[in-house]
Amino acid sequence: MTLDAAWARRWVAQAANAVAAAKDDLTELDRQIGDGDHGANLDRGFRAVVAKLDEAPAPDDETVGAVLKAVATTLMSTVGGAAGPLYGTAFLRASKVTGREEIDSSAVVALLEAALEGITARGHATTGEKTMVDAWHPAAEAAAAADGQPVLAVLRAAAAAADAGSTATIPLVATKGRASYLGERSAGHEDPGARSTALLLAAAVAAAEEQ
Amino acid sequence: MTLDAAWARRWVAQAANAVAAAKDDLTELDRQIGDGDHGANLDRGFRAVVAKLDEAPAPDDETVGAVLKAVATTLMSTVGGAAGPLYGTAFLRASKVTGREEIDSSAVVALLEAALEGITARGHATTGEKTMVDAWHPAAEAAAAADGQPVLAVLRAAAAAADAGSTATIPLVATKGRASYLGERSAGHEDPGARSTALLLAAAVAAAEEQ
Amino acid sequence: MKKLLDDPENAVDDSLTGFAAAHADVVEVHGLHGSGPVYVTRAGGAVEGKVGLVSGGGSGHEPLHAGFVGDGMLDAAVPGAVFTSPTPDQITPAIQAADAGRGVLAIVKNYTGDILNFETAVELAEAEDVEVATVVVNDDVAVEDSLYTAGRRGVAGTVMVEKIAGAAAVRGDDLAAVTAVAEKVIANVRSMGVALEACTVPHVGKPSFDLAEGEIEIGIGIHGEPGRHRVPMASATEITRLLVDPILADLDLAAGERVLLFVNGMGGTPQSELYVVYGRARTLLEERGVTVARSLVGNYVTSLEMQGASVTVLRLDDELEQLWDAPVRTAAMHW
Amino acid sequence: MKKLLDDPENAVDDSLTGFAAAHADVVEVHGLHGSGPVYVTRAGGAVEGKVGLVSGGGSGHEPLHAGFVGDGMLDAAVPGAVFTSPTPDQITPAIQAADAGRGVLAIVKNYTGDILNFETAVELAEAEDVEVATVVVNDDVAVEDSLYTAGRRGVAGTVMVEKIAGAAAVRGDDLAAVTAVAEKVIANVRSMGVALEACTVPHVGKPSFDLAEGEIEIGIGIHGEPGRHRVPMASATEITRLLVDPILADLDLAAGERVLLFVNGMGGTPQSELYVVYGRARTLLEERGVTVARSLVGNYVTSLEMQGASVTVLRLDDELEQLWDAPVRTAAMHW
Ligand SMILES: Nc1ncnc2c1ncn2[C@@H]1O[C@H](COP(=O)(O)OP(=O)(O)O)[C@@H](O)[C@H]1O
Ligand SMILES: Nc1ncnc2c1ncn2[C@@H]1O[C@H](COP(=O)(O)OP(=O)(O)O)[C@@H](O)[C@H]1O
Ligand SMILES: [Mg+2]
Ligand SMILES: [Mg+2]
Ligand SMILES: [Mg+2]
Ligand SMILES: [Mg+2]
Repeated sequence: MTLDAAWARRWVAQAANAVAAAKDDLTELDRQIGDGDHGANLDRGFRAVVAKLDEAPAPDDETVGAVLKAVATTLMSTVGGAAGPLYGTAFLRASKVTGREEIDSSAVVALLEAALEGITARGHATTGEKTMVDAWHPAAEAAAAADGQPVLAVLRAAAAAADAGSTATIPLVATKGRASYLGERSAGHEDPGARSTALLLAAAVAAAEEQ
Repeated sequence: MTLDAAWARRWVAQAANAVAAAKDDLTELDRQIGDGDHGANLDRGFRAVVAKLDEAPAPDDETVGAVLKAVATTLMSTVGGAAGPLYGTAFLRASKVTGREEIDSSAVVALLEAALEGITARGHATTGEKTMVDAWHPAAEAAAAADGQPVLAVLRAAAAAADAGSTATIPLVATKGRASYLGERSAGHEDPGARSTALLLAAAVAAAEEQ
Repeated sequence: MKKLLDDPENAVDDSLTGFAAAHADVVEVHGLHGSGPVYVTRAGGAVEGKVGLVSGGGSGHEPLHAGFVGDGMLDAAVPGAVFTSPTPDQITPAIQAADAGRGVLAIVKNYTGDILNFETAVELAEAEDVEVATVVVNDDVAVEDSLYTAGRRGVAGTVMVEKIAGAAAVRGDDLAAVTAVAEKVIANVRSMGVALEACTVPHVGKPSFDLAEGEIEIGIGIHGEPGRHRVPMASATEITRLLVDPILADLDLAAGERVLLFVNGMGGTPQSELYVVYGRARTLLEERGVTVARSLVGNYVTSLEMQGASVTVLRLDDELEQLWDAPVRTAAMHW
Repeated sequence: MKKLLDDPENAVDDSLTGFAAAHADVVEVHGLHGSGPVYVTRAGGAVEGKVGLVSGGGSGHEPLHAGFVGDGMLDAAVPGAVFTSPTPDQITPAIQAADAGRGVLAIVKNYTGDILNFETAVELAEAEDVEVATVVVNDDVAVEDSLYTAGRRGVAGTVMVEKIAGAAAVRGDDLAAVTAVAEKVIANVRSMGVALEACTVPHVGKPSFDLAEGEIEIGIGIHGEPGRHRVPMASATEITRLLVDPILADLDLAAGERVLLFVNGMGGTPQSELYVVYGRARTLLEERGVTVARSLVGNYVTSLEMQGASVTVLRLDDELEQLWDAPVRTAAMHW
């Protein structure tokens, strides 16, 4: 099985639903250690992405990369905050390695690695700083470890690792992003961006399962 | 029995204690239908009166009127709000009819009538408007009815009438003072100035009883 | 109660001390810390050849009045205790300090306490040979005006009276003329306010009234008094209509007239919300064909940290416009 | 939550609509009501021959930044959603609009979101041949500055950077010189804030943090984030010391130096309390032999209706004093 542009579009739709459903939870996480806008920001962004993709019918030869690029530019211009440019860059970089109509499991690994690189290039965070990197990094690693397996298995490994990575941010003391202002008081709370990353990757799995 | 300047000074002391004890209650009454400062204002004023009278020893030939005049000017310059000028004028007028070392029951009647006239001359309120006039007016009337009886009886009649008059303000709709802004909503609450008037006259009784 | 204060009893003094230090180029504060009755004058004293302007009232409405002392507005201000009219022994020296020989206009907000204390103070000042005229501001349409009540309250429209009469005095008007200008503003200015949350007087320590979560008070004054009626929380558009409609009914504005629209914050409401109300009020005026020719938005006549706002409309003519535009240089108003 | 708003989702737009109408002589608001990305420019556009100044950030800090657009200060401001950095598609046209051929200085508060969105926007503007320099304001001493953190936040000191760099641009400085002046202000300005009560973001509907009755947050930012630590409610004197001491420690002021002292309200604290804090802070500075040569007190960088205040100290020299005193004519600052 390979993944096509239709999968990418379903991913977006699933992600938008997941973010809408989790909006208040994400906001509450951000309220604890940030400024309480992460849920609203992402929800605004993904609603805009869905609207953008619905605007024009997909061309027959649409590539995965074209869909991801539309996601990237829309998130950049509608989300704002830290998450807007970070997710925007992640999808932009991902779009560059997926400029094909169909992508296989190695391309999924490349997609996740490119996204991670985009985020660290923009945000200068490494693992352990209690940011979305703590979800993307294990996700990319797990995907790489599963390379060669069916795409669905690769995506599932990545999503599971992201979920575990997000949970693992709870005890961390933040040293990047807004939560870092809290110093020691940031420990004991899950990072909202790591949690939303886990949601996005779970949506990618769900979209692939529908295929 | 007649009343002398020492009585007037004891009156002030008793009044100051009564006002201090009732400060929060008066403020709460004023909070319900006014701006919640009547207790604090009067307390500030009577503390200043006590301080003023304590400043210099009383001359041997001190008159009741002299004490009441000191009360008047001090209240005027320290209480502020509506009650400051009203009580100030009341004591000023009262001082003018009591410029003697000893006063009898007719003079007590004159004192109360002069006070009432001062208040209505300044405030233009009549009975039934839910103001301190609703305590002073029945007090002056009751005193006049008891004229000829011993001073203590005259004072007691006045104080009892003021107390009843104050209670009788509860159902009234205010048409003067700050409570009038509430319109119908002012009904159901006792007027703070009427209540403080009842306290002052009760203090006059207590001061006479000590004699 | 959480407030940035030391002893609540000294709140007014402590605040005026800071105010005096921060604005020493504009104002002088007299009588602080028990060295005599408190009042505020412009730095440098009365202006030769100019009618003096004095106003005053309870504290807690900052920047009113002390924030409006300076070139083009007041010559002196008299702050009482919080929400309590000042006493004659404060007001009289302020009137005397404002006098440069051409007389003094006392601008009094219509409250029994303010009226009575100013009355006595003016008598005392006149006894010291100062010519004094008094105007009473009563712009609050929430209160019915009748012979048998204390009449309408003076609220946010006081700013317009002080600014415009101040400019008339700078223009060189004599006392009668300055008084006439002030009366013209008073005749043409109306206000109405709403509270979303009450305020807490420092030395009382609890809210001036109790509002349930879903309730607001319409027709409030500026002393934390409850309003005329309590209604369920509503949208900015609906609330603004509740404020503007009675003003329009009372002012009887015709299409084609020009007004100043003033949205005043009560102290605890953010500017962003005041601009929402401003936008809605402006639309309501424009729907009637009224032109909003001048605007003011901000915290000018407050009730401590009360959440809420008031809308003030002043009918303009060429003279009032010119006087409004005239330069002003005070701590709180500057152009 | 009680706020003077219609649909919370449109709060920023509705407020800017009112702001635009009230200050049409000073500002122009672009892109409202879905007609494109929102930004604010001075009325009449960029000033020929002058370096342009642009700033921006989340909304909810009013009057920052749009209230500082006008003569002598900013040429454009970019308001994001409440407490959310604006996006590049808003910032880039604002930068272009501010350019009159001598380049543009972007004044960015140090938050990851603001930095990232401005970075992208500046790249895009440069691609359109606008010369852009960026300064990052990081005056908040509550946050430890270290290579391994996001660094200190930009808070109330931003006003000083915008005012003084704005005056340098009016003076005719080129982009490098305006940037150098802005950097000098940034190097010499420090702030620290306290919250007595949190604020509520309209579309969230509940307070940004939960404070018990007797507790306050020391070292807060301006986005409703909790502070560095929570302490029991204390007197104004004690709280002011908790704000001023870290500033003095960081600025390392010597006796005889001159400073600007700025007490900023967070939105819901009355002016009277700000002046109490100002008086206390001034005393602490004077005890060290430092001269308070300039002052500012009021709500300039707010967090919606948060109750609290911040203290900002800027070390002055002759140049900074002159630039601070230079005329300014914006909606929120005027002299
Ligand atoms: N430097 C960074 N690198 C990677 N991720 C970051 C960085 N800074 C912040 N984040 C992520 O962004 C999330 C916050 O997003 P959001 O709330 O939308 O933005 P803001 O902090 O501007 O309000 C954090 O939970 C964190 O995961
Ligand atoms: N016109 C008036 N005539 C008589 N008494 C009045 C008048 N107006 C107000 N009062 C009295 O003053 C009291 C309020 O006093 P106080 O609270 O000290 O002043 P303020 O209303 O200025 O805050 C009222 O309860 C009422 O008894
Ligand atoms: Mg956030
Ligand atoms: Mg009262
Ligand atoms: Mg009062
Ligand atoms: Mg944010």
